[in-house]
Order: sequence, then C-alpha cells, then structure tokens
Amino acid sequence: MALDKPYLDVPGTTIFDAEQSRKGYWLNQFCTSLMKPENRARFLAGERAYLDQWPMSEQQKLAVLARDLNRCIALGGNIYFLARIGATDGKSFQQMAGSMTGMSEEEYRAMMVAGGRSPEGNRVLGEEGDAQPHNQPQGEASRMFREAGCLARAKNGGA
Amino acid sequence: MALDKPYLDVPGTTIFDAEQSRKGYWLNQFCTSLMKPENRARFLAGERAYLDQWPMSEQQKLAVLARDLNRCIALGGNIYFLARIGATDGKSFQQMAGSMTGMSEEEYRAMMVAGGRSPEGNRVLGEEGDAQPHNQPQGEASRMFREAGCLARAKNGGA
Amino acid sequence: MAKITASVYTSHVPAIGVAIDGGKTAEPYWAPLFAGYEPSKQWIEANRPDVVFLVYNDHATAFNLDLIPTFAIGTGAEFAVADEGWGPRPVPKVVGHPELASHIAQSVIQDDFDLTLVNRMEVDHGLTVPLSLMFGQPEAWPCKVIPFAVNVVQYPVPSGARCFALGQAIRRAVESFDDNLNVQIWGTGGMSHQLQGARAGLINADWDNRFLDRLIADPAGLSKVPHIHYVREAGSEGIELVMWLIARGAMADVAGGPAPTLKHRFYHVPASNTAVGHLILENNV
Amino acid sequence: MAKITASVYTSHVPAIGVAIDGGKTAEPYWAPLFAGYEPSKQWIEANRPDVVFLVYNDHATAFNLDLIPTFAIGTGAEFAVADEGWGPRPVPKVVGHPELASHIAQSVIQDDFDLTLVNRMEVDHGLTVPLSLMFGQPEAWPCKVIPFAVNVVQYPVPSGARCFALGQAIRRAVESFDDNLNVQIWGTGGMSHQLQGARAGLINADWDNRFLDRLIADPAGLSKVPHIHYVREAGSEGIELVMWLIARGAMADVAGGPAPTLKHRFYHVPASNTAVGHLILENNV
Ligand SMILES: [Fe+3]
Ligand SMILES: [Fe+3]
Repeated sequence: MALDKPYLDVPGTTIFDAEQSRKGYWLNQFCTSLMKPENRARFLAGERAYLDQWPMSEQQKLAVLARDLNRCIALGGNIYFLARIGATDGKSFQQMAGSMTGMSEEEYRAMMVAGGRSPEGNRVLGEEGDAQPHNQPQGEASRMFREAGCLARAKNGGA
Repeated sequence: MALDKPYLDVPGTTIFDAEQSRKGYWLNQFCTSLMKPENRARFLAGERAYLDQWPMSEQQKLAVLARDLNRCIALGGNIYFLARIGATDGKSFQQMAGSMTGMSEEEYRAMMVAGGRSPEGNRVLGEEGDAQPHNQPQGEASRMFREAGCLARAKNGGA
Repeated sequence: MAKITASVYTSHVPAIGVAIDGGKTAEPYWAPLFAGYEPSKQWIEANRPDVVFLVYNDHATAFNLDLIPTFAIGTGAEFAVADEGWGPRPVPKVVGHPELASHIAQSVIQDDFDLTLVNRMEVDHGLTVPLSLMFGQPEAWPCKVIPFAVNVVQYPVPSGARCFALGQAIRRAVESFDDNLNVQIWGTGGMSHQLQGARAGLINADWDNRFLDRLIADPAGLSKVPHIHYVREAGSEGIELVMWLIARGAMADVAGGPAPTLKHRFYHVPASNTAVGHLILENNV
Repeated sequence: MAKITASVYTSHVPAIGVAIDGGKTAEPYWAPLFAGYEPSKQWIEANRPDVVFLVYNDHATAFNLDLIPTFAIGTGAEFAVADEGWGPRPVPKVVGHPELASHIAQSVIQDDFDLTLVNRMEVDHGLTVPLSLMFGQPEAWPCKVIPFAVNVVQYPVPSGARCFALGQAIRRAVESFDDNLNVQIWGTGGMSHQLQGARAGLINADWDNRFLDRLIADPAGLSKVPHIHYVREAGSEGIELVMWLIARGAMADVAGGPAPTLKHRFYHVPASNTAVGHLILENNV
C-alpha cells in the first residue's frame, strides 16, 4: 500500500513533498537562479524571455508572470524558492504571504498585529474557518468579489 | 577522551579520515579540477603555474610535480582524488598503485597476476611482511637502492 | 573536555534581520520584541561560549532541489553570508570549528546518524538572525559557530524523535572531545507560522506556549508528537520546531543528569508572519 | 506491489570498464573474468528487472570534499555518465525511476535513515561497470536504475550493521509501492584491494571467500564485523564490501522469509589491483 499522506486535508495548505517537488522542479530551480544579482537584473529586463530559457510548463510561466503565488504552489512551487521572485520585486515575506490570502497588504498586516489567524475552524477541510476554500478570497476584496458574483448570477438568471 | 583510531597501526596504509581530509583539502580539490578536459590541458601546458592558482602548501605542489603519490597521501591526498592526476597523465589505476610500492610496472603487474600481495606479515606494523616500512622500497629498484646505500655507508666509514 | 553548558532556542524570522540591519529595533512594531532579547544579551555576555553548535534549516539557499541532505554538518573553516535575493545581510562571516565539527561528525556517524559533511556552503537568515539576536551587531562574531542544517523544506523531514535522539548523540560526541571548550547548542526556527496559501498568517499562541512548557519539562514526550500535529496546529512552517528537539536532546537531564535551569523565557506575536518564541536553559553540571 | 526478486553482488573495478569499452574482453588476461559473468548475462536475460536499485560508491566524482553525503539516493529522471579524467565511458546514460526512488526515500527517512536526496549528479564507474558486466554493450540500458551512493571514501563510513539495517528498510519501502515492479538490488565494490602505499596490491582470497560464504549464510553475523577487520584483511579499499550488506539486508530471509537460492558464484584474481567477487541470490517469495 502507498505511503500515508496525512497532510492532504489541511485547508489552504500544500505540503511540499516528493510529488510536489517533482512537479515543481524547474519552477523552483528557476527561482534559485534569482539568487544572483545579474540574473535578477536579466529577469526584470525581460521576464518572458528569461522564463523561456527554463523547461517550465506554460502554466508555470504564466503563474510567475502574474505573480500568482497560490497558482505557483499548486504547480509545484515551494514558498522558500518562490520568495526569490518576491525578493527580486523588492517584496517582503509578509507581502508575499499576504498576497496569497486575497487580503490587502494593510488588512493582512492588521490581522498579524492583532495576533494572527486563528487555528479555529482551520485545522481540517470542511470546518468553518476563514482559510477554508469556500471562504476565499478573504478581506475587503472578497466582499467586492462576492457582490460582483451575485450581480453576475442575477444577470444570468441565477445560474 | 578522543575518538578511537584503530587503523593507525596498519603498515603502508593511510586511512582518509577527517584529519587527513582537512590537511589535504586543497590538494584534493585541485585534483577534482582535473575532471574537466580544459583544465587537464591547462595543467599539462604549465603545471607549476596551474598549481600556483591553488592555496596548496609548497610541499603538496612539489609532491604533485614529482608525481610522488606516497608523499601526496602523507600530505592529505586521497587516492580517488589523486587518480585525476594519473588520468591526466594517461596512467591506469594499476600504474598509479604500483608506483607507490617502488616496484616497476612489470614487477607489480606480475605480483598481481600471481595472486597479489599476501596479507601475511602485513596486518600490523612491526611484522615481517613486504609492506612493512623497513622493507621499502620493494622490487628490483630496492636492491639497487640498498646496494647503493651500502656503498655509501662503506664510503663514509660505515656511519 | 568540551562541555555543553547551555541551550538557546529562538525563532529566526528574516524580518528580524531586516529590522536589525535597518536600524528599526526601536520602532513601536519592533521594540517589544527586541526588549525580550535584552536579558539574553546580558546572559550571553556573562556566559560567552567558545563554540555555538547552531541547529537551523537552510531555506532553499545552500541547498536547492539538486541535492537535499536530511542532516548536514558544516565542517569548514568559514561560511559566507548568503544573498537570499535581497543582497547578503551586512553581518560578519561565520567562522567554523573544523576540528570539533569533524569530531562530532565522526562520533554521531558511528552512532548511526547518516550525516552529510559540508566544507563549503553559504549560510542564510536561519543561522545569522539568531546570532544577531544574541550578539547584536559586532565587527566579528564573538565565537566560533558550527552550522548544522536540517531539512524541513521537502517532506519527509526527520521526526521529532529522531531529532531528540540526535541531540543525545551530539552531547556524547562533544563530551568526548579532548580540548576544554564551552559549547552552547542552539535550536532555531518556529514558532507557529504559515507562509503559504489561504491559511497564511496562522498563529496558535496556546499551542506554542504548551510547546515551550513541554520542551522544558517533558521533552521526551514532546518528541513523540507527529509532524501532522505541527502542521495543523502551528502552520505548515511551524514544522521548524522539530529542530529545537535536537538542542534539547543535548542537555544533561536527558542523559540522567540534573534538570537544567530556565534562565529566560519570552514569547511575542507577531514578527512579520510569525510567532516568536525564545528560551535559555542552563545545564547544572 | 513492487517486489525485490533478487540481489546481485559484484566488484566494480574501473579497468573492467576499460577492457569492455576497448574490446579487450577476449584477451588472455581478461577472458577468464568475463567467462565468469556469462552465466549472469543469461540469468538476467531470463530475469529482466524493471528497476535496479544500485548500491555503489562515488569515487570523488559527483561528490568532492565540498560535500560528502553518507547515503545519497538518486531521485532524478536521468543521470549522465561522468568524465573521471580519462573522458566519459562510452555507455548509455542512466535513466532513473523518480517515483519509486522518492517513495523509497520517504519511507526510509521515516524509518530513521537520514538520506540525502539527489536530483542531479553524474555517475561513475562504480555504477556503470556493474551495468556493463551484467548487460554488456546495449544501445540503452534495458531497465531503470536508482543510484544509491554510499560514502566509503572519507572516514567514518557507515558500519556494516547500519548498512544491513538500511537494506531491511529498503525492502519494506519497495514492498509498499503500489505499482507492480520487478526490482533487483545490487551491491557493488570490493572485494579485497588496496590502491595506496607500500601495501598496494593486497589480495586476501581466503578472507574474500569466507566473506562470500557468510554473506550467503550468515549475513547478520557478517554485518557485525568492524571496519578495521576489512582494512587489515582485505586492504584499505576492501571497505567497499560493506555496501554488499545493504543489498543482502533487502532479501526476504532477513525479514523471516525463505532463504534465497544461490544462482551463481564466481571469484577471480586479479582485475588490475583487485580481487573480483560475484554472487546472484534469488528470492523465493
Ligand atoms: Fe525558517
Ligand atoms: Fe570502488
């Protein structure tokens, strides 16, 4: 029988295991290249051209170009590798982490100063916490997003 | 109390442990550089100049220039690293190993074809085998060496 | 004879390094955190180690996906400070202790721990931020440092029990070194934090404080907690806390000696995304 | 379910590779040696593995003194053939089995073996000579290969007992892989040889043959032989034989199953500086 993966039911969380690592190998190695200042400069000077030198999937390249870290992680990226992209953009770990929640930078920072995200309702998929899939995205953006969704559904006759 | 080194009393044998490794670090890393064909060519084109690019001791450099593998090993070299020098010279492992015994290439090869060196008398320092320090060098060369020594001693009045 | 005199535990949040390097330690956001390390600076001034055996994890810096050691010990003479993407931190290079490091490696490998020996690597915030927190901003670090990197990035990471047993082997190794050396062992990383996904920013102060309680009083029991508990309760990056068990395993009481003295305990939220925990335990032998 | 069906043991002398690559296998010096592998080629033709888990040591090729892993498992998709100084051997590249390799790594790390995972490395004669001996000179190797490199170059090297225990963990790992795969485990290196100093050329045929006897019939006892015996009796490079205990530990009888069948046994002196030993053991489950 296959090895146990007891970590698949934690909401909003991807454990970087051998399977993710295989999927994300070139994405992560591209990120490693950004540890050299000359590579950071070359990447910023022409992102698409720089990415095209790596045997990454098109999806991975688009996720990098969009700075969509959640998508990067779904495609095998690991946050410590992906942080090289943020560093290249001059972003902090807090800005990067916050960007994955849908919250604005200010909202995320305020959540942290207030003691951080509670584990309540966020331990197992299917509970009611703010990190559960059905509660995404979070923050002010989400209210706008949901309202837009409602309007759209209303327009389409409620489908 | 310090860690046990039970391998210090084996005649004609240097175990490559952390202490040897520290001593031979740059000597061995120089050898590693010879895994690239362009470095082999550069080394052969100017051995001293190539060696001077490495923070090796003068003794280590002289031992390399002399292709004295026993001396290289005493100075921290390890045979698998030193083999890169032999490879650069187009020598086989048998030629390299034989060169450390004092035997000629033919003598060493003949010993191997006849079943190799016996372990008898060669297990512990102070026995009477052919690998013991007081029986060096080995082979035809040694007889000439000893005769030359006798002549020299006779000339100097037996000192 | 070399002796492990104390163990120090601390988070190693990169933003703390940024705050120190940028002269922001007195700002309202940071002042309470750095105040918590003032007693530690005084303590270490009075209890200067010859060598710190510093357990940390590399954050995809020295090791990328080409090669991932579970346990790597730095046996080199010195270690440069890495450029993690923002340029290298303006801190002194790290000077190793090759003789003691090789001695420990030899001893624990013979004790069935399958280390990777590393003579050349760059060290990242995981190693340098704890040094900055304890020693401030000196021209040169006031002691030698043996970097000991643990894989907590790609699963499977070593279990808490394995880490705790390794600490015990390290203690035996240090005590069989002939020179008189005052050695401290530091366990770094954690406490609760998650840097990814919709659950980023998770902090579990209750769990963290119970972890501190048990690390002091029941480390053997604590070492049996499976990884999944760390992930669920302390966030995906909270798994770094297994490294504290290496330092704790090296204390005298685990080998039947007297209990250590708690010299300092501190807990603060937040530093960037992370809860900061800190302990100093002194051996009484 | 994947299954370990057999184990193969063989020396991996570089000169054997030179003889094969140079078309010298029929020369009087070499003919008796290659004759000893003819039954093995027939056997493996009839017992083609899907994957070979190939235990060998790197000879300062992929790993130099910058970084020395005790145990390194190749989890990459392919591995290039190294230039060891004479130019790369003209043999096919080695194709890995990343899924099975990662699965084994995950399982044995959770079993407290502290592996280093390697996605990119070149493989040297230690790995390619056994492939040539068993498969001859094909266009492409007829199976996937998981390289497993053991440090036997810089002391301390892992003990025989540690290697034997690791083999048992590898067996458990392979058997928990879902796909149906015929897996062989090969242990390579040895037998008696010494490549250095006044004692170069040491061969101990008695000791080697007792080693073969005990590897077949009493591997647990054999695994307790300390390193110094290998060095004194089988030469400084004879220590490579500890790697055979990894393959032997993975056989069914060690876990309480039936004894394996000895399909082939061969011993020859010399190949260059070295005594050549070779065994094939088939599992009966
Ligand atoms: Fe960290
Ligand atoms: Fe070998």
